Amino acid sequence: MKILVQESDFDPGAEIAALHAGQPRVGAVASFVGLVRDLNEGDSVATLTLEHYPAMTEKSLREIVDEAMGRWSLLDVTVIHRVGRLLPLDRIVYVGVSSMHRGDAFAACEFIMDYLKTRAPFWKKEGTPAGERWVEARGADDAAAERWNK
Amino acid sequence: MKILVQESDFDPGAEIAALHAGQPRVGAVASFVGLVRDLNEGDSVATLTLEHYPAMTEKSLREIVDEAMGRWSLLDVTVIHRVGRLLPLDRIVYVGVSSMHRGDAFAACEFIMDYLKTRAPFWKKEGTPAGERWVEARGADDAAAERWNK
Amino acid sequence: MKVKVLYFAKLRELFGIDGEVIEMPGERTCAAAVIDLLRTRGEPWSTELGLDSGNRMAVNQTLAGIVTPVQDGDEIAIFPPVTGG
Amino acid sequence: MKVKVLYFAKLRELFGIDGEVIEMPGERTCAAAVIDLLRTRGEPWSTELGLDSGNRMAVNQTLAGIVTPVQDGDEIAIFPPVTGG
Repeated sequence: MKILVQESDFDPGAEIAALHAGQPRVGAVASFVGLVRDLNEGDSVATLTLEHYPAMTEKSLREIVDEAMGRWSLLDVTVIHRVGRLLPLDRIVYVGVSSMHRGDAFAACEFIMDYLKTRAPFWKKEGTPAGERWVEARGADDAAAERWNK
Repeated sequence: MKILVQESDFDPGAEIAALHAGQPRVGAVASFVGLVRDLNEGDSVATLTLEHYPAMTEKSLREIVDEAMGRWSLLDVTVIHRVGRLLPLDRIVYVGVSSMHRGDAFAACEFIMDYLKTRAPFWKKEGTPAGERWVEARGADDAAAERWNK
Repeated sequence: MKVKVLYFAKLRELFGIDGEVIEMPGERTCAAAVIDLLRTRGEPWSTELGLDSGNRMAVNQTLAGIVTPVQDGDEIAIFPPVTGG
Repeated sequence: MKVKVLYFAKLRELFGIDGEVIEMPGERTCAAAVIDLLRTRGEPWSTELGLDSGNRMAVNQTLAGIVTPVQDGDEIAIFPPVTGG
Protein backbone atom coordinates (compact mmCIF):
# COMPACT_ATOMS: atom_id res chain seq x y z
CA MET A 1 0.00 0.00 0.00
CA LYS A 2 1.30 3.44 -0.93
CA ILE A 3 -0.40 6.62 0.23
CA LEU A 4 1.05 10.01 -0.60
CA VAL A 5 -0.18 13.57 -0.03
CA GLN A 6 2.10 15.93 -1.87
CA GLU A 7 2.37 19.23 -3.72
CA SER A 8 4.33 17.78 -6.60
CA ASP A 9 2.91 16.08 -9.67
CA PHE A 10 2.90 12.29 -10.14
CA ASP A 11 3.36 9.93 -13.10
CA PRO A 12 0.34 7.63 -13.66
CA GLY A 13 2.32 5.35 -15.98
CA ALA A 14 5.01 4.81 -13.36
CA GLU A 15 2.36 4.16 -10.68
CA ILE A 16 0.61 1.56 -12.83
CA ALA A 17 3.94 -0.14 -13.54
CA ALA A 18 4.81 -0.18 -9.84
CA LEU A 19 1.52 -1.95 -9.12
CA HIS A 20 2.35 -4.94 -11.35
CA ALA A 21 6.02 -4.97 -12.37
CA GLY A 22 7.62 -8.23 -11.31
CA GLN A 23 4.36 -9.49 -9.79
CA PRO A 24 3.05 -12.33 -11.97
CA ARG A 25 -0.04 -12.80 -9.79
CA VAL A 26 -1.45 -9.45 -10.93
CA GLY A 27 -3.95 -9.86 -13.75
CA ALA A 28 -5.66 -6.48 -13.50
CA VAL A 29 -4.79 -2.88 -12.67
CA ALA A 30 -7.63 -0.36 -12.51
CA SER A 31 -6.62 3.29 -12.28
CA PHE A 32 -8.23 6.66 -11.91
CA VAL A 33 -6.74 10.08 -12.59
CA GLY A 34 -8.65 13.20 -11.54
CA LEU A 35 -7.81 16.48 -13.26
CA VAL A 36 -8.47 20.21 -12.85
CA ARG A 37 -11.08 21.36 -15.38
CA ASP A 38 -11.18 24.94 -16.63
CA LEU A 39 -14.94 25.16 -16.10
CA ASN A 40 -17.08 24.41 -13.02
CA GLU A 41 -20.74 25.22 -12.40
CA GLY A 42 -20.66 27.23 -15.63
CA ASP A 43 -17.81 29.56 -14.56
CA SER A 44 -14.28 29.51 -15.86
CA VAL A 45 -11.67 28.38 -13.38
CA ALA A 46 -8.16 29.85 -13.51
CA THR A 47 -6.67 28.27 -10.38
CA LEU A 48 -7.56 25.56 -7.88
CA THR A 49 -6.09 25.59 -4.40
CA LEU A 50 -6.33 22.44 -2.31
CA GLU A 51 -6.25 22.75 1.46
CA HIS A 52 -6.11 19.72 3.74
CA TYR A 53 -5.85 18.68 7.39
CA PRO A 54 -2.34 17.25 7.46
CA ALA A 55 -2.62 15.31 10.73
CA MET A 56 -5.72 13.52 9.46
CA THR A 57 -5.36 13.25 5.70
CA GLU A 58 -3.08 10.24 5.37
CA LYS A 59 -4.82 8.47 8.23
CA SER A 60 -8.22 8.86 6.62
CA LEU A 61 -6.93 7.64 3.24
CA ARG A 62 -5.37 4.63 4.94
CA GLU A 63 -8.70 3.79 6.59
CA ILE A 64 -10.48 4.02 3.23
CA VAL A 65 -7.93 1.70 1.61
CA ASP A 66 -8.16 -0.73 4.55
CA GLU A 67 -11.91 -0.81 4.09
CA ALA A 68 -11.48 -1.58 0.38
CA MET A 69 -8.99 -4.34 1.15
CA GLY A 70 -11.52 -5.89 3.49
CA ARG A 71 -14.27 -5.81 0.90
CA TRP A 72 -12.40 -7.07 -2.17
CA SER A 73 -9.54 -9.40 -2.98
CA LEU A 74 -6.78 -6.91 -3.78
CA LEU A 75 -3.05 -7.27 -4.24
CA ASP A 76 -1.96 -3.64 -3.86
CA VAL A 77 -3.33 -0.08 -3.76
CA THR A 78 -1.77 3.31 -4.45
CA VAL A 79 -3.39 6.64 -3.59
CA ILE A 80 -1.72 9.97 -4.37
CA HIS A 81 -3.48 13.27 -3.70
CA ARG A 82 -1.97 16.64 -4.48
CA VAL A 83 -2.40 19.75 -2.32
CA GLY A 84 -1.52 23.40 -2.83
CA ARG A 85 -2.09 25.54 -5.88
CA LEU A 86 -3.03 23.82 -9.16
CA LEU A 87 -4.02 24.98 -12.64
CA PRO A 88 -6.48 23.64 -15.23
CA LEU A 89 -5.12 20.46 -16.89
CA ASP A 90 -3.14 19.58 -13.75
CA ARG A 91 -3.51 16.14 -12.22
CA ILE A 92 -5.14 16.17 -8.75
CA VAL A 93 -5.49 12.57 -7.65
CA TYR A 94 -4.37 9.06 -8.60
CA VAL A 95 -5.96 5.85 -7.35
CA GLY A 96 -4.59 2.54 -8.62
CA VAL A 97 -5.63 -0.96 -7.57
CA SER A 98 -4.09 -4.29 -8.57
CA SER A 99 -5.83 -7.64 -8.24
CA MET A 100 -5.97 -11.08 -9.82
CA HIS A 101 -9.29 -10.45 -11.58
CA ARG A 102 -10.70 -7.23 -12.97
CA GLY A 103 -13.97 -7.09 -11.01
CA ASP A 104 -12.18 -6.53 -7.72
CA ALA A 105 -9.87 -3.86 -9.15
CA PHE A 106 -12.70 -1.90 -10.78
CA ALA A 107 -14.96 -1.98 -7.72
CA ALA A 108 -12.22 -1.08 -5.23
CA CYS A 109 -10.88 1.76 -7.38
CA GLU A 110 -14.29 3.39 -7.67
CA PHE A 111 -15.08 2.74 -4.00
CA ILE A 112 -11.86 4.44 -2.89
CA MET A 113 -12.59 7.47 -5.06
CA ASP A 114 -16.18 7.70 -3.78
CA TYR A 115 -15.08 7.48 -0.15
CA LEU A 116 -12.15 9.83 -0.67
CA LYS A 117 -14.56 12.39 -2.11
CA THR A 118 -16.76 12.30 0.99
CA ARG A 119 -14.43 11.40 3.88
CA ALA A 120 -10.87 12.59 3.27
CA PRO A 121 -10.20 16.11 4.61
CA PHE A 122 -9.47 18.06 1.43
CA TRP A 123 -11.11 21.33 0.42
CA LYS A 124 -10.97 23.02 -2.97
CA LYS A 125 -10.98 26.75 -3.57
CA GLU A 126 -11.43 28.00 -7.10
CA GLY A 127 -10.08 31.19 -8.58
CA THR A 128 -12.63 32.54 -11.08
CA PRO A 129 -12.96 35.90 -12.89
CA ALA A 130 -15.42 36.93 -10.12
CA GLY A 131 -12.91 36.11 -7.38
CA GLU A 132 -12.17 33.11 -5.20
CA ARG A 133 -14.81 30.72 -3.93
CA TRP A 134 -14.88 27.50 -1.95
CA VAL A 135 -16.19 24.56 -3.93
CA GLU A 136 -19.47 23.27 -2.49
CA ALA A 137 -19.81 19.55 -1.80
CA ARG A 138 -21.99 17.78 -4.38
CA GLY A 139 -24.99 15.73 -3.37
CA ALA A 140 -24.01 13.36 -6.18
CA ASP A 141 -20.81 12.53 -4.30
CA ASP A 142 -22.72 11.63 -1.15
CA ALA A 143 -25.03 9.45 -3.21
CA ALA A 144 -22.07 7.75 -4.91
CA ALA A 145 -20.50 6.90 -1.54
CA GLU A 146 -23.83 5.84 -0.05
CA ARG A 147 -24.51 3.14 -2.66
CA TRP A 148 -21.60 1.05 -1.29
CA ASN A 149 -23.60 0.57 1.92
CA LYS A 150 -26.44 -1.22 0.18
CA MET B 1 -11.61 7.31 -30.32
CA LYS B 2 -8.53 5.18 -30.76
CA ILE B 3 -8.71 1.43 -31.32
CA LEU B 4 -5.60 -0.63 -31.93
CA VAL B 5 -4.98 -4.36 -32.30
CA GLN B 6 -1.26 -4.97 -32.34
CA GLU B 7 1.54 -7.36 -31.46
CA SER B 8 3.69 -4.69 -29.85
CA ASP B 9 3.48 -3.47 -26.25
CA PHE B 10 1.84 -0.16 -25.28
CA ASP B 11 2.55 2.55 -22.70
CA PRO B 12 -0.38 3.09 -20.28
CA GLY B 13 1.07 6.39 -19.04
CA ALA B 14 1.29 7.77 -22.56
CA GLU B 15 -2.26 6.59 -23.29
CA ILE B 16 -3.65 8.27 -20.17
CA ALA B 17 -1.81 11.48 -21.06
CA ALA B 18 -3.18 11.39 -24.62
CA LEU B 19 -6.72 11.15 -23.21
CA HIS B 20 -6.46 14.46 -21.32
CA ALA B 21 -3.40 16.48 -22.39
CA GLY B 22 -4.48 19.91 -23.61
CA GLN B 23 -8.15 19.11 -22.98
CA PRO B 24 -9.32 21.22 -20.03
CA ARG B 25 -12.83 19.76 -20.13
CA VAL B 26 -11.53 16.37 -18.96
CA GLY B 27 -11.98 15.91 -15.22
CA ALA B 28 -11.61 12.14 -15.04
CA VAL B 29 -9.66 9.37 -16.76
CA ALA B 30 -10.45 5.78 -15.78
CA SER B 31 -8.06 3.14 -17.07
CA PHE B 32 -7.69 -0.60 -17.07
CA VAL B 33 -4.61 -2.68 -17.80
CA GLY B 34 -4.94 -6.46 -18.15
CA LEU B 35 -1.82 -8.58 -17.67
CA VAL B 36 -0.64 -12.15 -18.23
CA ARG B 37 -0.55 -14.04 -14.93
CA ASP B 38 1.81 -16.95 -14.38
CA LEU B 39 -0.96 -19.08 -12.88
CA ASN B 40 -4.43 -19.98 -14.21
CA GLU B 41 -6.88 -22.58 -12.91
CA GLY B 42 -4.11 -23.76 -10.58
CA ASP B 43 -1.56 -24.49 -13.32
CA SER B 44 1.54 -22.50 -14.09
CA VAL B 45 1.48 -20.64 -17.38
CA ALA B 46 4.69 -20.13 -19.34
CA THR B 47 3.29 -18.54 -22.49
CA LEU B 48 0.03 -17.05 -23.69
CA THR B 49 -0.79 -16.90 -27.39
CA LEU B 50 -3.61 -14.64 -28.51
CA GLU B 51 -5.40 -15.47 -31.76
CA HIS B 52 -8.00 -13.16 -33.26
CA TYR B 53 -10.26 -12.70 -36.29
CA PRO B 54 -8.58 -9.77 -38.00
CA ALA B 55 -11.46 -8.74 -40.28
CA MET B 56 -13.82 -8.55 -37.31
CA THR B 57 -11.72 -7.53 -34.30
CA GLU B 58 -11.46 -3.80 -34.77
CA LYS B 59 -15.05 -3.58 -35.99
CA SER B 60 -16.35 -5.35 -32.88
CA LEU B 61 -14.28 -3.15 -30.56
CA ARG B 62 -15.62 -0.07 -32.34
CA GLU B 63 -19.19 -1.27 -31.83
CA ILE B 64 -18.54 -1.81 -28.13
CA VAL B 65 -17.07 1.68 -27.75
CA ASP B 66 -19.98 3.18 -29.73
CA GLU B 67 -22.38 1.47 -27.36
CA ALA B 68 -20.51 2.91 -24.34
CA MET B 69 -20.56 6.39 -25.87
CA GLY B 70 -24.30 6.11 -26.26
CA ARG B 71 -24.80 5.05 -22.66
CA TRP B 72 -22.53 7.55 -20.88
CA SER B 73 -21.27 11.08 -21.34
CA LEU B 74 -17.72 10.44 -22.52
CA LEU B 75 -15.08 12.66 -24.04
CA ASP B 76 -12.73 10.05 -25.49
CA VAL B 77 -11.98 6.32 -25.42
CA THR B 78 -8.84 4.31 -26.18
CA VAL B 79 -8.76 0.52 -26.55
CA ILE B 80 -5.54 -1.38 -27.30
CA HIS B 81 -5.46 -5.17 -27.44
CA ARG B 82 -2.35 -7.18 -28.11
CA VAL B 83 -2.24 -10.40 -30.16
CA GLY B 84 0.46 -12.99 -30.75
CA ARG B 85 2.74 -14.62 -28.24
CA LEU B 86 2.96 -13.11 -24.74
CA LEU B 87 4.69 -14.04 -21.49
CA PRO B 88 3.69 -13.72 -17.82
CA LEU B 89 3.92 -10.07 -16.67
CA ASP B 90 3.20 -8.83 -20.20
CA ARG B 91 0.42 -6.32 -20.76
CA ILE B 92 -2.51 -7.69 -22.81
CA VAL B 93 -5.13 -4.96 -22.98
CA TYR B 94 -5.59 -1.26 -22.23
CA VAL B 95 -8.94 0.51 -21.94
CA GLY B 96 -8.97 4.21 -21.09
CA VAL B 97 -11.97 6.53 -20.88
CA SER B 98 -12.02 10.29 -20.34
CA SER B 99 -15.07 12.24 -19.18
CA MET B 100 -16.05 15.34 -17.24
CA HIS B 101 -17.10 13.43 -14.13
CA ARG B 102 -15.74 10.19 -12.72
CA GLY B 103 -18.95 8.15 -12.65
CA ASP B 104 -19.18 8.05 -16.46
CA ALA B 105 -15.51 7.14 -16.88
CA PHE B 106 -15.62 4.30 -14.33
CA ALA B 107 -18.84 2.78 -15.68
CA ALA B 108 -17.82 2.99 -19.34
CA CYS B 109 -14.35 1.56 -18.71
CA GLU B 110 -15.74 -1.48 -16.91
CA PHE B 111 -18.55 -1.88 -19.46
CA ILE B 112 -16.07 -1.91 -22.34
CA MET B 113 -13.92 -4.54 -20.61
CA ASP B 114 -16.95 -6.71 -19.83
CA TYR B 115 -18.22 -6.52 -23.40
CA LEU B 116 -14.77 -7.01 -24.88
CA LYS B 117 -14.39 -10.18 -22.80
CA THR B 118 -17.60 -11.68 -24.18
CA ARG B 119 -17.95 -10.20 -27.70
CA ALA B 120 -14.59 -9.35 -29.25
CA PRO B 121 -13.08 -12.23 -31.28
CA PHE B 122 -9.93 -13.04 -29.31
CA TRP B 123 -8.91 -16.50 -28.10
CA LYS B 124 -6.19 -17.34 -25.61
CA LYS B 125 -4.02 -20.45 -25.68
CA GLU B 126 -1.86 -21.17 -22.66
CA GLY B 127 1.44 -23.01 -22.64
CA THR B 128 1.65 -25.05 -19.42
CA PRO B 129 4.05 -27.80 -18.26
CA ALA B 130 1.40 -30.32 -19.44
CA GLY B 131 1.29 -28.81 -22.91
CA GLU B 132 -0.82 -26.22 -24.68
CA ARG B 133 -4.50 -25.67 -23.97
CA TRP B 134 -7.19 -23.26 -25.10
CA VAL B 135 -8.50 -21.08 -22.29
CA GLU B 136 -12.16 -21.82 -21.55
CA ALA B 137 -14.62 -18.93 -21.37
CA ARG B 138 -15.62 -18.11 -17.80
CA GLY B 139 -19.24 -17.99 -16.73
CA ALA B 140 -18.25 -15.04 -14.54
CA ASP B 141 -17.47 -13.02 -17.68
CA ASP B 142 -20.90 -13.69 -19.16
CA ALA B 143 -22.49 -12.66 -15.87
CA ALA B 144 -20.39 -9.47 -15.77
CA ALA B 145 -21.51 -8.50 -19.27
CA GLU B 146 -25.12 -9.47 -18.59
CA ARG B 147 -25.56 -7.08 -15.65
CA TRP B 148 -25.31 -4.06 -18.00
CA ASN B 149 -28.62 -5.12 -19.57
CA LYS B 150 -30.56 -4.74 -16.33
CA MET C 1 -24.25 -20.13 -54.02
CA LYS C 2 -20.84 -20.04 -52.44
CA VAL C 3 -20.01 -18.96 -48.89
CA LYS C 4 -16.68 -18.58 -47.17
CA VAL C 5 -16.44 -20.36 -43.81
CA LEU C 6 -13.73 -19.52 -41.27
CA TYR C 7 -12.71 -21.49 -38.15
CA PHE C 8 -10.85 -20.09 -35.17
CA ALA C 9 -8.96 -21.33 -32.13
CA LYS C 10 -9.80 -24.90 -31.08
CA LEU C 11 -12.07 -25.47 -34.12
CA ARG C 12 -9.32 -24.39 -36.50
CA GLU C 13 -7.01 -26.94 -34.91
CA LEU C 14 -9.57 -29.77 -34.78
CA PHE C 15 -10.64 -29.33 -38.40
CA GLY C 16 -7.06 -28.79 -39.56
CA ILE C 17 -7.99 -25.79 -41.72
CA ASP C 18 -8.58 -22.11 -40.99
CA GLY C 19 -11.25 -21.71 -43.65
CA GLU C 20 -12.76 -22.91 -46.89
CA VAL C 21 -15.28 -21.97 -49.55
CA ILE C 22 -18.31 -24.22 -49.63
CA GLU C 23 -21.02 -24.64 -52.23
CA MET C 24 -24.61 -24.54 -51.02
CA PRO C 25 -27.89 -25.09 -52.92
CA GLY C 26 -30.15 -22.12 -53.58
CA GLU C 27 -29.55 -18.37 -53.45
CA ARG C 28 -30.14 -17.59 -49.80
CA THR C 29 -30.40 -19.53 -46.59
CA CYS C 30 -29.64 -19.08 -42.91
CA ALA C 31 -26.61 -19.80 -40.73
CA ALA C 32 -28.17 -23.02 -39.39
CA ALA C 33 -28.13 -24.52 -42.91
CA VAL C 34 -24.39 -23.92 -43.18
CA ILE C 35 -23.82 -25.69 -39.87
CA ASP C 36 -26.09 -28.57 -40.89
CA LEU C 37 -24.22 -29.05 -44.15
CA LEU C 38 -20.85 -29.14 -42.37
CA ARG C 39 -22.13 -31.68 -39.83
CA THR C 40 -23.00 -34.16 -42.58
CA ARG C 41 -19.25 -34.66 -43.01
CA GLY C 42 -19.16 -36.84 -39.89
CA GLU C 43 -16.58 -36.53 -37.10
CA PRO C 44 -15.18 -34.26 -35.83
CA TRP C 45 -17.58 -31.87 -37.60
CA SER C 46 -20.71 -33.55 -36.36
CA THR C 47 -19.83 -33.33 -32.67
CA GLU C 48 -17.92 -30.06 -32.67
CA LEU C 49 -20.68 -28.19 -34.46
CA GLY C 50 -23.53 -29.76 -32.48
CA LEU C 51 -26.24 -27.49 -31.14
CA ASP C 52 -24.97 -27.94 -27.58
CA SER C 53 -21.33 -27.25 -28.48
CA GLY C 54 -21.51 -23.68 -27.20
CA ASN C 55 -19.79 -22.32 -30.30
CA ARG C 56 -20.51 -18.86 -31.62
CA MET C 57 -20.99 -17.59 -35.17
CA ALA C 58 -20.48 -14.35 -37.05
CA VAL C 59 -21.90 -13.51 -40.46
CA ASN C 60 -19.91 -10.87 -42.31
CA GLN C 61 -17.96 -10.01 -39.14
CA THR C 62 -21.02 -9.46 -36.96
CA LEU C 63 -22.08 -11.85 -34.20
CA ALA C 64 -24.96 -13.92 -35.53
CA GLY C 65 -27.55 -16.49 -34.49
CA ILE C 66 -28.61 -19.62 -36.34
CA VAL C 67 -31.47 -17.80 -38.08
CA THR C 68 -29.25 -15.00 -39.40
CA PRO C 69 -29.68 -14.82 -43.21
CA VAL C 70 -26.80 -15.98 -45.38
CA GLN C 71 -26.39 -15.35 -49.09
CA ASP C 72 -23.89 -15.86 -51.87
CA GLY C 73 -20.47 -14.42 -51.05
CA ASP C 74 -21.03 -14.08 -47.31
CA GLU C 75 -18.32 -14.81 -44.78
CA ILE C 76 -19.42 -17.12 -41.95
CA ALA C 77 -17.06 -17.53 -38.99
CA ILE C 78 -17.51 -20.30 -36.41
CA PHE C 79 -15.59 -20.20 -33.15
CA PRO C 80 -15.61 -21.09 -29.44
CA PRO C 81 -16.71 -18.47 -26.89
CA VAL C 82 -14.18 -15.63 -26.95
CA THR C 83 -11.55 -15.32 -24.21
CA GLY C 84 -9.74 -12.03 -24.85
CA GLY C 85 -9.06 -9.17 -22.47
CA MET D 1 -9.80 20.68 30.72
CA LYS D 2 -8.25 22.07 27.60
CA VAL D 3 -9.02 21.05 24.03
CA LYS D 4 -7.46 22.15 20.79
CA VAL D 5 -9.93 23.27 18.13
CA LEU D 6 -8.99 23.52 14.44
CA TYR D 7 -10.89 25.22 11.61
CA PHE D 8 -10.51 24.51 7.92
CA ALA D 9 -11.41 26.04 4.57
CA LYS D 10 -14.32 28.51 4.69
CA LEU D 11 -14.56 28.32 8.51
CA ARG D 12 -10.87 29.14 8.91
CA GLU D 13 -11.39 32.22 6.74
CA LEU D 14 -14.62 33.34 8.43
CA PHE D 15 -13.22 32.99 11.94
CA GLY D 16 -9.88 34.49 10.96
CA ILE D 17 -7.90 31.78 12.78
CA ASP D 18 -6.87 28.25 11.91
CA GLY D 19 -7.10 26.98 15.45
CA GLU D 20 -7.04 27.73 19.16
CA VAL D 21 -6.90 26.07 22.57
CA ILE D 22 -10.07 26.48 24.59
CA GLU D 23 -10.76 25.86 28.24
CA MET D 24 -13.83 23.81 29.11
CA PRO D 25 -15.37 22.93 32.49
CA GLY D 26 -15.09 19.36 33.78
CA GLU D 27 -12.92 16.46 32.72
CA ARG D 28 -14.87 14.94 29.85
CA THR D 29 -17.71 16.01 27.66
CA CYS D 30 -18.90 15.46 24.10
CA ALA D 31 -18.31 17.26 20.81
CA ALA D 32 -21.67 19.01 21.02
CA ALA D 33 -20.54 20.85 24.17
CA VAL D 34 -17.51 22.25 22.33
CA ILE D 35 -19.74 23.53 19.54
CA ASP D 36 -22.21 25.03 22.05
CA LEU D 37 -19.43 26.86 23.86
CA LEU D 38 -18.09 28.34 20.62
CA ARG D 39 -21.57 29.46 19.55
CA THR D 40 -21.96 31.58 22.71
CA ARG D 41 -19.39 33.94 21.18
CA GLY D 42 -22.07 35.38 18.87
CA GLU D 43 -21.58 35.97 15.14
CA PRO D 44 -20.16 34.52 12.96
CA TRP D 45 -19.72 31.57 15.33
CA SER D 46 -23.36 31.25 16.23
CA THR D 47 -24.59 30.93 12.65
CA GLU D 48 -21.65 29.12 11.12
CA LEU D 49 -21.68 26.42 13.80
CA GLY D 50 -25.47 26.04 13.89
CA LEU D 51 -26.91 22.53 13.82
CA ASP D 52 -28.12 23.02 10.25
CA SER D 53 -24.80 24.40 8.98
CA GLY D 54 -23.84 21.07 7.46
CA ASN D 55 -20.34 21.23 8.91
CA ARG D 56 -18.41 18.12 9.84
CA MET D 57 -16.27 17.32 12.87
CA ALA D 58 -13.31 15.12 13.64
CA VAL D 59 -12.08 14.21 17.13
CA ASN D 60 -8.43 13.20 17.19
CA GLN D 61 -8.32 12.98 13.40
CA THR D 62 -11.32 10.65 13.11
CA LEU D 63 -14.69 11.75 11.72
CA ALA D 64 -17.00 12.29 14.69
CA GLY D 65 -20.60 13.02 15.58
CA ILE D 66 -21.92 15.44 18.16
CA VAL D 67 -22.06 12.74 20.84
CA THR D 68 -18.45 11.65 20.33
CA PRO D 69 -16.65 11.85 23.71
CA VAL D 70 -14.09 14.62 24.20
CA GLN D 71 -11.54 14.82 26.98
CA ASP D 72 -8.60 16.91 28.07
CA GLY D 73 -5.95 17.25 25.37
CA ASP D 74 -8.16 16.14 22.48
CA GLU D 75 -7.99 17.75 19.05
CA ILE D 76 -11.37 18.75 17.62
CA ALA D 77 -11.51 19.82 13.98
CA ILE D 78 -14.54 21.58 12.49
CA PHE D 79 -14.88 21.95 8.73
CA PRO D 80 -17.30 22.13 5.81
CA PRO D 81 -18.10 18.96 3.83
CA VAL D 82 -14.92 17.82 2.11
CA THR D 83 -14.40 18.44 -1.60
CA GLY D 84 -11.20 16.63 -2.55
CA GLY D 85 -10.53 14.15 -5.31
